[in-house]
This record gives sequence, structure tokens and C-alpha cells, in this order.
Amino acid sequence: MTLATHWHYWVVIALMMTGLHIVIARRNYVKKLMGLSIFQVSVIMLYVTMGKVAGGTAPVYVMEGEGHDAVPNLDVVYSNPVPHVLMLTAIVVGIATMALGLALVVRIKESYGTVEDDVVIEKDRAEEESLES
Amino acid sequence: MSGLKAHFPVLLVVVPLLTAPLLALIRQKQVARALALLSALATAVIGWGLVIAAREQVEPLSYHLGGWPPPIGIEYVVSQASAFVVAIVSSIAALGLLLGTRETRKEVTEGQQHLYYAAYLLCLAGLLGMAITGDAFNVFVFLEISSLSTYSLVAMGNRRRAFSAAFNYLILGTIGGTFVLIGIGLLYQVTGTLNVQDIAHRVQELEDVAPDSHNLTLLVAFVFMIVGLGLKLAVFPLHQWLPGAYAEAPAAVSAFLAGTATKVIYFQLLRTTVVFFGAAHVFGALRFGTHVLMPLSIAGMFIGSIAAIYQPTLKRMLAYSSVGQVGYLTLALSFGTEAGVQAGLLHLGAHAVTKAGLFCVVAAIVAGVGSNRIQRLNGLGKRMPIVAFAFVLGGVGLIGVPGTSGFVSKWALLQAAFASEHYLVAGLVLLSSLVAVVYVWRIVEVMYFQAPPVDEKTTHDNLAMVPALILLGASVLFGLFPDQVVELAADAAHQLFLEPGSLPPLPTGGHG
Amino acid sequence: MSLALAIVGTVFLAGGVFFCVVGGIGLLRLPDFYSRCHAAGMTDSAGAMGILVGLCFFAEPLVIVKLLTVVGFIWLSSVVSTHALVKAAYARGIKLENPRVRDWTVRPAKTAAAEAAGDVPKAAKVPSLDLAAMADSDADAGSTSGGEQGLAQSHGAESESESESESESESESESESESESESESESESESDDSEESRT
Amino acid sequence: MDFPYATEVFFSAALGIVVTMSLALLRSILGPSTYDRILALNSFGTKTVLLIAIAGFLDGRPEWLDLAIVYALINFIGTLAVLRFSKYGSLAAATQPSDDEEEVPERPSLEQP
Amino acid sequence: MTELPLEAVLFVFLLVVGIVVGRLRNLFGAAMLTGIFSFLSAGLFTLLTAVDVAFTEAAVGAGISTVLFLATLALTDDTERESERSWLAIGVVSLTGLALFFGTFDMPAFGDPDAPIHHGVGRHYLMHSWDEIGLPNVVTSVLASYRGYDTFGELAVVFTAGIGVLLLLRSKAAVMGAKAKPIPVRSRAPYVREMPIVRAVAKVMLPFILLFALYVQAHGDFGPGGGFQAGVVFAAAFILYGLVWGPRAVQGIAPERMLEGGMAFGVLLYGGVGVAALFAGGTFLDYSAFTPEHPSHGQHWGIFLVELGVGITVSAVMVVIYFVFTARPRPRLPKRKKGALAPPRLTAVPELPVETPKEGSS
Repeated sequence: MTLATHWHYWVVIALMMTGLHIVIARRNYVKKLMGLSIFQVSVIMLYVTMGKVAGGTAPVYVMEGEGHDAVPNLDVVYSNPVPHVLMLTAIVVGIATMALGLALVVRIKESYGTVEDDVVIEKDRAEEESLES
Repeated sequence: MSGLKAHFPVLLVVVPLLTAPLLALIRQKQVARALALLSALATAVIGWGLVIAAREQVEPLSYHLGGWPPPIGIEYVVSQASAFVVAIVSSIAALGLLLGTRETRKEVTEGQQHLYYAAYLLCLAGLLGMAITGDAFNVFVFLEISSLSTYSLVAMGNRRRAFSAAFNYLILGTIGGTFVLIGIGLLYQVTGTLNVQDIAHRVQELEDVAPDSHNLTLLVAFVFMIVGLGLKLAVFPLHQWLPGAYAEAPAAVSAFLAGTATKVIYFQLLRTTVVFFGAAHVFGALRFGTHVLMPLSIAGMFIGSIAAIYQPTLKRMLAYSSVGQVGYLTLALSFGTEAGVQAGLLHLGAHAVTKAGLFCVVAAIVAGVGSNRIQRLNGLGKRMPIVAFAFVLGGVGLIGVPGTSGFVSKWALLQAAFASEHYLVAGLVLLSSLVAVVYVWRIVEVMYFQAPPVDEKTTHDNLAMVPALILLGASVLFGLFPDQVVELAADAAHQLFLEPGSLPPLPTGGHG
Repeated sequence: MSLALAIVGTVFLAGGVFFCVVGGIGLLRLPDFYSRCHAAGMTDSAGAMGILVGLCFFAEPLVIVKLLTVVGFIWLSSVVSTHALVKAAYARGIKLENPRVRDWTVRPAKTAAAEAAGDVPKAAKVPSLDLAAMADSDADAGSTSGGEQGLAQSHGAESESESESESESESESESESESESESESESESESDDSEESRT
Repeated sequence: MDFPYATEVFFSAALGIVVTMSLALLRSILGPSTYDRILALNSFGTKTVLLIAIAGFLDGRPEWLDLAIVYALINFIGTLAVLRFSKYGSLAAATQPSDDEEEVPERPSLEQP
Repeated sequence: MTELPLEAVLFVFLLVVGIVVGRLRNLFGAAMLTGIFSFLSAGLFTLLTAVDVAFTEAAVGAGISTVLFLATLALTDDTERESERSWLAIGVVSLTGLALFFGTFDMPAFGDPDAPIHHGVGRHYLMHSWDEIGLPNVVTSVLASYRGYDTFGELAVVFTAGIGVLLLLRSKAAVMGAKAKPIPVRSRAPYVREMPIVRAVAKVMLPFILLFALYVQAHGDFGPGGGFQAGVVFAAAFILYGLVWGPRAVQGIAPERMLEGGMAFGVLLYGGVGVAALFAGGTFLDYSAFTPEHPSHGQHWGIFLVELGVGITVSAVMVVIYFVFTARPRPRLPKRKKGALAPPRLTAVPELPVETPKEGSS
């Protein structure tokens, strides 16, 4: 476990934390969604760095022979296909959540007039007091 | 029909999942609602069929999706515990659809009701898929299906607070989902496989090799899975989103979510601790149960119930009481014994039925009185006697008075506590039930002992009361004749604790 | 694969990279937005073409076809998007501050008279240049919408009144940026007016 | 492709591209006006296309140029979208929905407070 | 290891962009930097030989997510208010970061060939997928056949997002079956004249983008590509058309009923193939059940149909989402008499003091 062998993971972790920080620290809803998409892309990067084999090429067979009797050359080192498959799903989940989040932001802007977290909470509290009385 | 019986595990998820796009094609509201109800009922029948099938065999049913044997392809595993959860979830979903009549017509814009029912069925399919899948990553995919449809269903509340509540739920839910994804990734990196049984077996090997020195990556994977699921389950410190989401959603959606969403995620938490990482390691070496889960659940029980006392509206009160009840569930798990898991399963069933029934009653109240603010409910006993009586029945179930399902699960919880010598915890459970009495009595007092407003006219929507009465009737029935279900929960808990056998060796080449 | 082809390929690659780097430096160092657009345009065309054509020398036929399609698409798309960007920048935001450059799209003499006759109080109108509206105002000199002319006038001011026009354009750009949405609504309503006026 | 110094040539080309990318990135961060950022985004897209093309050759499997083609096409759309939606783009003005686009009426909320 | 510094440099760029997106208060700039972030990550995935992932990230990142962010910013205000340092965020982030950092201690080294991950299921797919399924692209065979049920769930996620956005954003007018009003010539004229060059180039580019989408759909078996990427590129063509000729023009071509039908049809096609396999004697999504005598033919057909279903649904959902976002009526400007003063600021200023920064302050 040294810097030379594990620095990929540490950089990816730093990226994840940047994304997470944006989601929690920023008050603007659109900015939170940007932070969320950064957080999800960096998780995808974690999976991809796991799947890489040193010197391995993309998991698409290098074919030998012509036409029909072409056979994949199996002693070429391929990187692991499974993380790539899982990450196709994660990218799609990320874009789906983002689209839904942005639709909610539009409705919040139309009904509250703002997309700032603290202003929304303050308006809710004001509405609550008016209902109480 | 017997041919189809073998395919029940996958049909359970495929029937609602494929009905949803059909609904998106059909524009008329009545046809869409009828088709949705039909598919939900079919799913419930399949669910109960799975319970019977799971009871007949000792080891869980296994269904190879895509024709590939387990570690290669994805596998559906129907154990007695998952069959029990699936049956409850699908039945509550079917009843929830019965409820959504007049109310959804007012909530959802005129031409979009077929999409509302499609989102409802997608959420059901996501929850069921998550409960019976035997593949780690498949859990994440179906978790996302149910979460996404839940966000849009909560936002159907159509008040501006529903949008901000749905948005907060989306942000916290997605962070939770991504934590689970990180956990699954680290787990995959250490074990090299995604099949649940394979993972459990390899984790067992890793732990036997070095019982005292914990593999750090495995430990971090466990922490991330637990925090992610805790966020989705609204365990005490991570529960901010739940009151807003349940209170602002339309009552039919709250009824469905309260009865099913947290329950399936609790079952996944149960499987993660007991099956994935092995109960001996998690509760023994890590002392996760006693040092982490128990204090959190006790805090959750008390804070949830106490907060419920001060809520202005019925829905918010029931939402906070849900946070409290989740505390009971996690407390049952924290004992780390078979009895504890059995109590957890029983409480899962009892709370699902009772809370869904209560939300159906609230739907009837909102339809009748127009608002669920507690000040507006004075004299409800006289205005809507059946509804008031049903609410009392549900409240009593929440407290755990003998003769209702709440009592059976609380009794099992106390027995589990005594079995593992946590006498103080047993006392605290009784104490928190008293707190529950306070917030139920507060409503009863408003409904029965205050004069009804003279001018108020109330419209009766007795169609909304049918699911409420069925659910609360089931709660009482389960309370009076509990032995059938208690025995099912005991066998299910026992099956979960079995040692994970290694999978049959992979066929070399050739289609398995 | 003969060495000669490889060497020619390397020369092309080196040329491409050179242009890219020069373009990049230009993107940073050049003072004004429009000259930076020139630099970006250069990297897109010369740099990209050099590299991609250079790569063709190292590739099999199918890959060469793909490389040439990339060349075609880059030429088409990135240059035109820079064009659209410059038009947008000129129409909505950034003025030509550089005094030595004469803005050919503005006709100072005639419109100055029209401005005097125009019914719109000059001060109130926040000037913003809308090319479409300007094109219409050429067609029918009568219904000139005052906004552009106010701006044009400040540009056309003689150099010795540099400080005055400087302060004026300064104040305009000040008010321009301050009331961003105002000017946007300004120009939109203008384009609506111009539409009505033309039908 | 058995050119002796192939990897060195491609690697230096890739390094050149990466240097240009850093310059474009600097411009996008420093960029005073939003137009500079749009410009940087556009030139960044083109650089990524070049980097992917060279990475294909570095890796010895240049068939992945489809990825570069996709980027060349979609980069155009990204920049146009910026002009279309931002108030900085004149395209936005022209598509402002005229009067026949009716307002969205707020639905009466179910619960009277 | 000559390419080592390349990845390192790209990682540094990603970090810089991530931090700047956090700090930038001008949301348009932040949206563009998010676009640059997805460009960079696609480049990095290519260097890490994850070609399919890079393809999807490129198509989704540059094509859809930037457009959606900007469409939302067009409807909401585009400058973030000053937000003070949040200690909760720093606490949570440092705690999670430390936990993950300790987690990497027992991880195998980067690219270590005998890590457990490469000896598990991944090795079986690489060794046996040729004779079991017979596709050169192992990722597609794993995606569509071995773990085909995952992709079915993924398709359901896209479908759910489509329904959710429709439920939330479709205004009453569109829902009442308002037929797409023909585009009045008057309102198109200034539009098109505005950017003749852009219109001409878009006209040239559109057929190529559509053709390329079909190529990607079919090419999925042999190289990077497949249903998702093809669907997104196909939708990008419609989005380009919508960008240049306006959302109503897109409604003319792809009316919302057809899109909603396309969304549903893709999922039904995928599920239909699965159920057909059920009736043909195999389990759900078992393509070999179609041709029991030589299973790999059944696999080819199954994978092709399944990818087609994915392509249809993904493209329909992306176009519906784009269309619903842009057709959302913006706060309309009141009609102003000629010569009247400019209307007062339209967006309601919240009670809290909001200082509007000078344009371009980053």
C-alpha cells in the first residue's frame, strides 16, 4: 500500500468528497444537483479504476483469422468488463435522478419564486405560523 | 397454470413492471385504474403463492434469470423471510390502489392519472425486485427504480411544500443510494463476485482466515452499506426527509409508502448484516449491534414518539411515529439473535398493516373534513363515527394493546430482549409505548370530547374506508390468532442464520 | 509501413500540436473577447486538422475514413459554433471597446437625425443591440426603435470626446450589466415591437 | 504501425493536447464574461476529441474513433444549447413564447388551510 | 508506463474543475464547468480502457445533462446567493473521506492482475463469452445477456424518470390533447433569419447524427456502442433540431403522444422478449430458449432486439424530457406599449436582501 500503487483511489476519493461537499454546503438547489452529478461520476471512476488491469486493453476481443472462423485471441490481457457494465447502469441512474431533480427545481421556482434552500425553509415557516394563528 | 408456478419469482416483479408501460399507452382514467388494480391483485396472489412455496422447502427457491447459473447470471432467491415481506408489500399496494379514487382525481391533473398509476406500479415493482433479488448490484438498480418513482409520487401532493419535501427526499435518497453503490463496489472488489450467497461464502472465508484483524476494505464496505441503507430507512440521525415526504404526499401515497418502502429497506438492512457479512462477525467481533445500532434505535424510538406529540397535523404526527417505529425495528435487529430477527419480522408486518391502515383513515378524514389539521377534527366522533372508531383501532395497534398485531410484535421484542439479557432495553420499550399512548390519546380527546362545529358538513367517502377497515381488521385478526404468523417468522429468521453454502462449481465453457 | 509515411505523419502531428498550443496561449493572452475567439477558432481548424491528418498516416484504411469524418465534423461544427457565439456576444453582451477597430455595422449619420426625431426619451432606453431589429430598421427607416441608435451614437462619438463617450458607454455598460434581465426584457419587447411593426 | 518511435510520438502529441486543455481550462475558470466560458467549453470539447483519437492510437486499437465522432457531433449541440437557453444568447430572445402561450394556472390545493 | 502522467494530469484537471464548480456563484459558468467535467471524465475513461463507459458518459454528459442544466437555469435565476462556510458539510465530508481513505489500505494495487476482482466472474465472461454468446464486444454480451435483467431494471429507471418528469412538468394545456398548433410563419421568420449559418450547418449535420445513431445501435456487438448510446445520440439530433428551429418545431415532428408511445414501446419490447423466452421454455430473458439447437443464434437475436428496445425508450425519454423543459412557459413579459418605460423587474425579489453582482464576477 504505497503512493505509487494507490494514488488513483485517493484522487477519486478526493473527487467524491468535492462533489459531496457541494451537495451539502451549497444552498442553491441547482448547484446541489451539480454537486450530486459530480459525486456520482466520481463513484463511476472508482469502479472503473478497480476494473483496470495494468497493460490490459479494452474488453473487446482482438480477433484472429478472417471472416467466419475468426477466434478471439485470449492471451491478450483484457481489463475486467464487469465494472464497465455496472457503470453503464450507474450513469443512466445518475442522469435519470438529475432530470427528475431539475423538474422539481422548476416547480419549486414557480411555486416559491426562489431556488435557495434557506429562503424556501423560511417561507415554509412563515406559512406555518400564518396557519397556526 | 403449474408451468407458470415455477416462474412465480420473476413474474412477481415483471407483472407490475410491464403493466406500467401499458398504462402509459392507455389514456382513459377508468381503464388505467382497473388495469393497475388487476395487476396489483395478481401480484398479491403471486406473493402469497411464493409464501406457500417457500414454506414447503427447507432451502430458499432459486430462479436463474437469463438461464445462466448463479455466479454468472443474476439469481432470484425466495427465502421464507423475503416471501413474507413480499406478500405484505404486495397486499398493501393492492389495497392502496383501492383507496386512490376521489382523492387522486383532485390531486393529479386531469389527463395524467394513467401516469400516476404507472409510477405507482413501478414503485411496487422496484420494492418487490429489491426484496427477492439474490444479486448485490440488482439491489441497487431496483432501489433506484422504487426511489425515483417515490420522488415523483411524493411530489404529486401538489402543494408547494410537497415539491420542496420531494426535492429534499431526492437529495438525501440519492446520497444514500450512492453510499450503497460504494459499499457494493468495495464488496465486489474484495470478493470478486456479485451473487449474494457467493459473497457471504467468500466473506466467511476471509473472516475465518484472520478472525481478529478486520479486512479494512470489508469494514468500510459494511459501514457504507449500513449508512446508505440507514439514510433510506430514516434511522434516527438520518431521518430529516421522512416527516416532510410522508406529510406532504397525497394520503394514498403516504399509505402505500408507510406500509412498504421502509419495510423492504429494513429487510435489506437485515440481509446485509446477517447474510452478507455474517451475524457472528457483525454482532460478535464488530459489536455493531450493541455499540451502534442499539443506542441509535432507542434514541430514535423516544425522539420520534415525543416529536409526534407536538405535530399540528395528523399526517406529520403519523410520520414522526413512523420514525419511532423504525427505532423498534432496528432495536430488534440490534440483539443479533434469531429471536431478535423474528421479533423484527413480526414488527415489520404489524407496523406495515397498522400504519397503512391509519393513513387510509387519514385519507378518509381529509376527503371528508377537507384538512387533516388536528384543530379541525373536533367532534369527529359524532360526525364520522366509523372513521373515528377506525382511527382509535389503529392508534391502539400502534401502542401495542393486547388483541392487536402491535401487541404480538412488542411481546416478541420483549422476549428477545429478555433472551439476550437486555432488561434495561425491555423497560425502555415499555416506556416508549407509554409515549405512544400520549399522542394517540391527544387525537382521541379532540375527536370525542370536543363539540363538533355547528356549520361543518362532512362528505362521506366510504370507498376510502374499505381498505382502512380491511387493514385494521387484519391487524386485529393477526393480534387474536398470532401463532400461524409467529411460526412463519421463526422459521424465516432461522433460515436467515443458516451458514452460506458455497455455490456449485461453474460449468467450464458450454451453456450451463 | 514505410518510414517516409511515418515521418510525414510526425511532421503533420508536430504542426498540429504547434498550432494547438499557440491557439491555447492565444486564448489566454489575447486582451479582448473577440480576438480570443480568433485564437480558439485557429486551434479548432489548423490544430485539429494537423493532428488528425497526421494520425491518418499511421492508420489502416477504415480508421482513415473515420479520421476524415471527424475532420469534416470538426470543421463544420466547432467553427460554426464559434460564429454563433460571436454573433450572440456582439448582439447581447460585449461591446467593441477597442477604439481603433471601427464597427462597420453601425451607420452614424442618418440614424443620428432619426434619433433626434425619435419619440423615445434617450436616457430611459437601456440600449441593447438586436441584429434582427436593426436589420428591420434599415428596411423601414420610419419606425426606428431608439435602443440601438443610442448605443450607436455613443460609438460614433468623435475620438476627442473619448472621455465623455467613455464615461457614457461606461455608464451604459454599467446599467447594462446591472439590469441584466431588464435589458433582456427590453430587447425582447423590442423584437416583439419590431415584429408587429413589420407585419 | 510498427513505426519504432510510435509511442513516443503519440505520447508527446497527447501531452501537447493536454497542455492546450489546461490553457482552455484556465480560460474557463478565469474567464471574466460568460462568453469566455462558452468559448472555453467549445474549445475544450474539440481538444477532448483529439485526445480520444490519440489515446486510441496510443492504446494500439484505433477502432474507438466512433467516440471521437460522437463528441465532434454533440459538442456542437452543447454550445448551441448554451446560446439557446442563456440570456447571453440572441437565440433565446427569438424563441420567447409569444402571447398565445397561456400561463400555467395554479391548481386549487386540496386542503383549505 | 508512458501514459501514467496523462491520467494524472486529467485527474488534476478534474479536481480543479470540481473545486471551481463549488465556488463559482455564476450558475451558467458552473453549468459549463460541469460540462467540462463530463468531457474530462470521458477522456479519462478512454485512457482507462473503459470505452463503453466513456461513450455513454460523452453522449449523456455533453448531449443531455448540459442542455437540461441550462434549460432549468433559463427558467430559474442564474446567480447563486452568497452561502457562508458550512461546518456540517466539512465535518461529514472529512469523516467520509477518511473512512474511504482507510478503506483503500487493504485494496489491491491499481491494475494488479491477480486482484480477486479479476479471478471471479469477470474471468469467466472473458474466457467463455465467445463460445456461449459469440459477440466480440464482451461488455455488450455481459450487459444484454449474462446480466440482462440488470439492464431491464436500468431501462425501467429511465422509463420512471420519463414518467416522473411528465407528471411534474407537463402543463395543463399540453395534457388536454392540445394538438400541436402549426408554427405561424411570422414567429418563425425572425427566428430562422437570425442565424442563417447555424441553420444551414444544422441542416447538414442532422442526417449524419441520425445515421450515426443507427450505426452505434447496430455496432454495439462489435465495438463500443449499444442501445443507451444510440438512444442518446438519436435524441441529441432531435434536441439540435429543437435548439435551432424552436420547441414547437420538434412538436410538429415528434408529437408528444408518439414520444410517450415510444417510451412505453421500448420497455414492452424488452419485457416482451423476456416473456417470450419464458414461454419458449427457458427462464425470463433466456435467449437461447428461442433456438435450442444452437444457443448463440438465439443470443444474437435476443441481444439485438433488447438493445433496440433500449434505444427506442432512451431516445423517446430524452426527447420528452427536453421538450417538456423547453415548452414550459417562461414567466411571460407583459405586452408593452411602444415608447413606454421598461417594465419593472419581473422576478419577485425575495424578502432577504439580494445584491445582484456585476456581470461576469466569478
